[in-house]
Amino acid sequence: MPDLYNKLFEDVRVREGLKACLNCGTCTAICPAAEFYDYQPRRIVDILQTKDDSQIEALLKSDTIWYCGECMSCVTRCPRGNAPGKLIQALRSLSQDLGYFTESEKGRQQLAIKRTIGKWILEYGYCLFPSEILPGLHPEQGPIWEWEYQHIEAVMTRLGANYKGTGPGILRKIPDEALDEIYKIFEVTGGISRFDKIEEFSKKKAREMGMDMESGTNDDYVKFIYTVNSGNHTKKNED
Amino acid sequence: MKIEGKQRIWMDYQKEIADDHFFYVRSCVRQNFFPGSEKTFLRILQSELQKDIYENPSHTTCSGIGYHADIVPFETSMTMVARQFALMTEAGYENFTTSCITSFGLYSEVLETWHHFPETEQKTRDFLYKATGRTFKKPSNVSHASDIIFKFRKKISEKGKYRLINRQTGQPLRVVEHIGCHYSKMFPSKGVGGAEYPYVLTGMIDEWGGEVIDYPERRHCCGFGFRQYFVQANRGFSISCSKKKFESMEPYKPDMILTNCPGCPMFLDRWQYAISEMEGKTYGDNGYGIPVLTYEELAGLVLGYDPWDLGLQVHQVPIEPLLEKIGIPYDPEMKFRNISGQDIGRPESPSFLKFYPEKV
Amino acid sequence: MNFRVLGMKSFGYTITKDRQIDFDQNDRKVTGYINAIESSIRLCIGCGSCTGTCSAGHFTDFNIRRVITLVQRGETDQLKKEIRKCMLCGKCQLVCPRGVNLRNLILTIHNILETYGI
Amino acid sequence: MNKTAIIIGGGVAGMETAIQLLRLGIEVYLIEKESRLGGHLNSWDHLFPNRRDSKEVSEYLQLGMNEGISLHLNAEIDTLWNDKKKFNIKLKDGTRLNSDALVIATGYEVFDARKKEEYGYGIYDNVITSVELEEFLRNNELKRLFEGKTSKRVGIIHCVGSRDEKVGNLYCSKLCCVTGVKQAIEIRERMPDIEVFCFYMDLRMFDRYFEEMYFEAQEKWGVQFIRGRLSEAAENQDHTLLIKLEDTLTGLPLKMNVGLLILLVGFVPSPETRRLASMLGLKEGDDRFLCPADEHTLTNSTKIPGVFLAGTVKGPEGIAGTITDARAAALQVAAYLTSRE
Repeated sequence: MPDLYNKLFEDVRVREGLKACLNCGTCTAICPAAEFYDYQPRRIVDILQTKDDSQIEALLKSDTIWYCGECMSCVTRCPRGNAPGKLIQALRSLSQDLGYFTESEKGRQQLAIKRTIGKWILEYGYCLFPSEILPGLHPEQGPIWEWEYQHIEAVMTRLGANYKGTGPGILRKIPDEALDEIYKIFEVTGGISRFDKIEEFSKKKAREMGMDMESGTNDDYVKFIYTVNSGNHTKKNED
Repeated sequence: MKIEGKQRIWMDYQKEIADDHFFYVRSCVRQNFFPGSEKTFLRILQSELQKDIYENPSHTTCSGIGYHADIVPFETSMTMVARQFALMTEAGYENFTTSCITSFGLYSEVLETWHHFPETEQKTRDFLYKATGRTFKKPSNVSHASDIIFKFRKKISEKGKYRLINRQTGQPLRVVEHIGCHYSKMFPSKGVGGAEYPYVLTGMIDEWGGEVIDYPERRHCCGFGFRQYFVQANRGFSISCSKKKFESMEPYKPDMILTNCPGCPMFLDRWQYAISEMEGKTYGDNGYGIPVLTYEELAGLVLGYDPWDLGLQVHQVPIEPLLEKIGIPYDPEMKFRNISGQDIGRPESPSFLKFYPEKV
Repeated sequence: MNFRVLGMKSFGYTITKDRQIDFDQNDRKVTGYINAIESSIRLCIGCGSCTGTCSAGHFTDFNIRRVITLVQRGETDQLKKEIRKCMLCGKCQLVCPRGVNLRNLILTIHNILETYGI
Repeated sequence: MNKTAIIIGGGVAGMETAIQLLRLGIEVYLIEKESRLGGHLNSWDHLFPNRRDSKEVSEYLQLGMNEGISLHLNAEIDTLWNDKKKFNIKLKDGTRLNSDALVIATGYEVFDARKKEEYGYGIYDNVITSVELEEFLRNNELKRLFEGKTSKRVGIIHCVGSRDEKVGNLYCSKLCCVTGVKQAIEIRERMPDIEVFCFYMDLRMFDRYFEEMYFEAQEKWGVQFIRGRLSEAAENQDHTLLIKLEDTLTGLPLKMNVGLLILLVGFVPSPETRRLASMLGLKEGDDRFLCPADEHTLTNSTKIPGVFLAGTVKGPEGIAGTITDARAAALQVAAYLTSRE
């Protein structure tokens, strides 16, 4: 087993966000994830401060680390200067680097995010682009979005966008040289290698689960991880 | 409630906001869902306030959504941020301003990290140089666009045509203010008014004649949660959070919700629709929902801009009842037209949430 | 007016109620009855000696210390699930530093839940 | 020639030091900034753990205040200097005093609860401090606090301004726990229909009979103890408060409406203590309280010969501990003066 605690401690967010926890619970008290999932940010800090690698490994392979919404409300309140939300980020990074994320239902979802947000960042230079927000995958966007989507160019132009245009402005086409630069940034800083790892470990998992995994968002595995919720995430309300 | 207590806290969190010469970076979410808001922001700064604000066409996302959905490593995001700073430096600017709250939080986090761990700044500089050949200076001032509107709220009020007053009753409009989590929860001193009682939106509402509602779930996140919304299987979390807020604010009978984050207004708007479809429940007056506005849209209304130039037509919760209350004229026929005034069809009505005002 | 109507749309996920202990909504009648019958429950200081020695706790996730808290908060649904796991060996009672009559407490909880059909 | 000592601060520590020094034949000047002696003792109604009337302790101290003590009330120190032979003090009213020894007994003040912004003290109507509650108890006006209230529930919040890096106080104020338990009992005793909850992280019942009080609060008075630190309070429409914390013994977040929130405010060094320390060059600890020459053996002297510390200038302490400490200070002052003969 890799030296997990020390690996985590290499992450600047752990050095910044892990002090001595006194288990007071101010973080769990106002954590939105704790309200709806079987989750307590307090436990995360408590487990990390044990430095016990077997507990940390279990955490990295669990759904637990994927419930947080990173609102960072916990950071405001901690009387000891801990930052559970930052620790979650470090745990998620490590879980992906080691391939542990595919061991949990919520962790496996990283592939779906990589294939949408990740792809769009490199393709459009922004995390989202309207033509990609399919009303079918986002029914809650309502009839208004359906209408916008159908008339995307007309609506965006009416609202003052420079839709796919050159020069500055809303939803402009990002110049190719700029896209090249951000690709290079992703390459030298480990962004691309993170993406590759997500793909590689997911592929292994899909095979293990007997599912087909292509490269888009339409194959069985991606559809499965994108839509299926086992419902085992809120202990209090089960059965 | 003793307002003096809050005023004392506001005095403790006075934030430095630059006065002019801004380097502006756009928001992924705001461009998609509230493009009119970004347009309005620039219009107010340039035409009303005669400020110099510059946008470089080569700037990109800061990667914040990817960072907080954890597919983008911190090193990558720091270098993406550094690239934006490089574009600012090359253009001769020092005051950095962002349209997005997640970005604002990320820029603040990166600068704090560099301050406390200088080796990370050096590493980022090396990465950026290797990838792009660029170098940069750190900004002397970082503000969110809502900070700037806050700073000039009095000027906007002076030039304004409308006030947040119900013209029928003469009473101030009751406004819920919702602050994006990453505005000041991580670094209270970086937000106007701090983290517990942020003043950035309250200051605008006060100045423009409205009354702020302090309701129990005021500080609760809208529920976006990055991965919690982007993956359909997790969206139950996201909608449940927003519902909690609606239930908490409902007894106070708000006339509108004002937001400073790009994501929150989209969710608070769309989840009202989704809740109505899933449970038949609507909030607000007569089944029309509670209108949700961005601060740019509200500033635009105060200044008397045409509601359809502001982009109020792309809200799922209809905005007309609010316009009626304030007494702002609008042309219902023009709501869904294209730029040349031609008909391009209309959105369907939701099942429960009223969408088209009855008299139309 | 809002009606709950059949044929509501499904978006592929559900709205859930939070899992906070909602002290004002919880029915604490049961809390009152149990406290009246086995009043030593009030003396618990949450030290966990009971859980440390618990026979059932060594084989399941049963936590008898937590049971006491669930009674006091009126979390009856969880309480019902939890106490089934107790084997009534009584070791907990031997170690309690405050003399809480734990064995009788468990029996009382069973009785009350049964009596009131919970 | 008579030896003299100036005692700065006329609270419990200063008064008791004065009484004892007088007994030891030393001429005493006692300087108090307020118009009356007694300091914080005047704010308390009944004292833990036996809940005797605080006036009895005041009377004991007052009895010792005989003519031998030269008393300066409403006296603020303007300048203070040491000319190698004497400590010299000029008061703001122009009075000049000098002495062979100096005792700093300027004590503490309670934490300013407004600094815990998320608790809404000074903003929400029904958030008060433990000190304010004492005033209601002393005037027998507890009922007034609940007039017209929709909720008959009280939340007592431990560790407000203590054990909290956010407000810069890492230390435990050690007496808030027992104060909270005492006040919980007093509320239940006088108004049995009020439900009382204490929200704590650790109950530090360190002294004699304290644990017994905790036991009594649970057994006899049905006070409920929930382990978790208050995260935030928000005001409801009816002016009750919605509080949120984690019930850490179940691991679940908990919300509750209360009609009244009582904040157990901790100790911070008084501004006067800090001002004198900087005038004299006395050492402050990380907690900003003053440091004695040695924490175990030289508990009342300082690095400056002739300057002594008594009571809560050195950190949180109760009445009994303060009186004991003041006696120890008096002995050390006397020993010092004798050794200089």
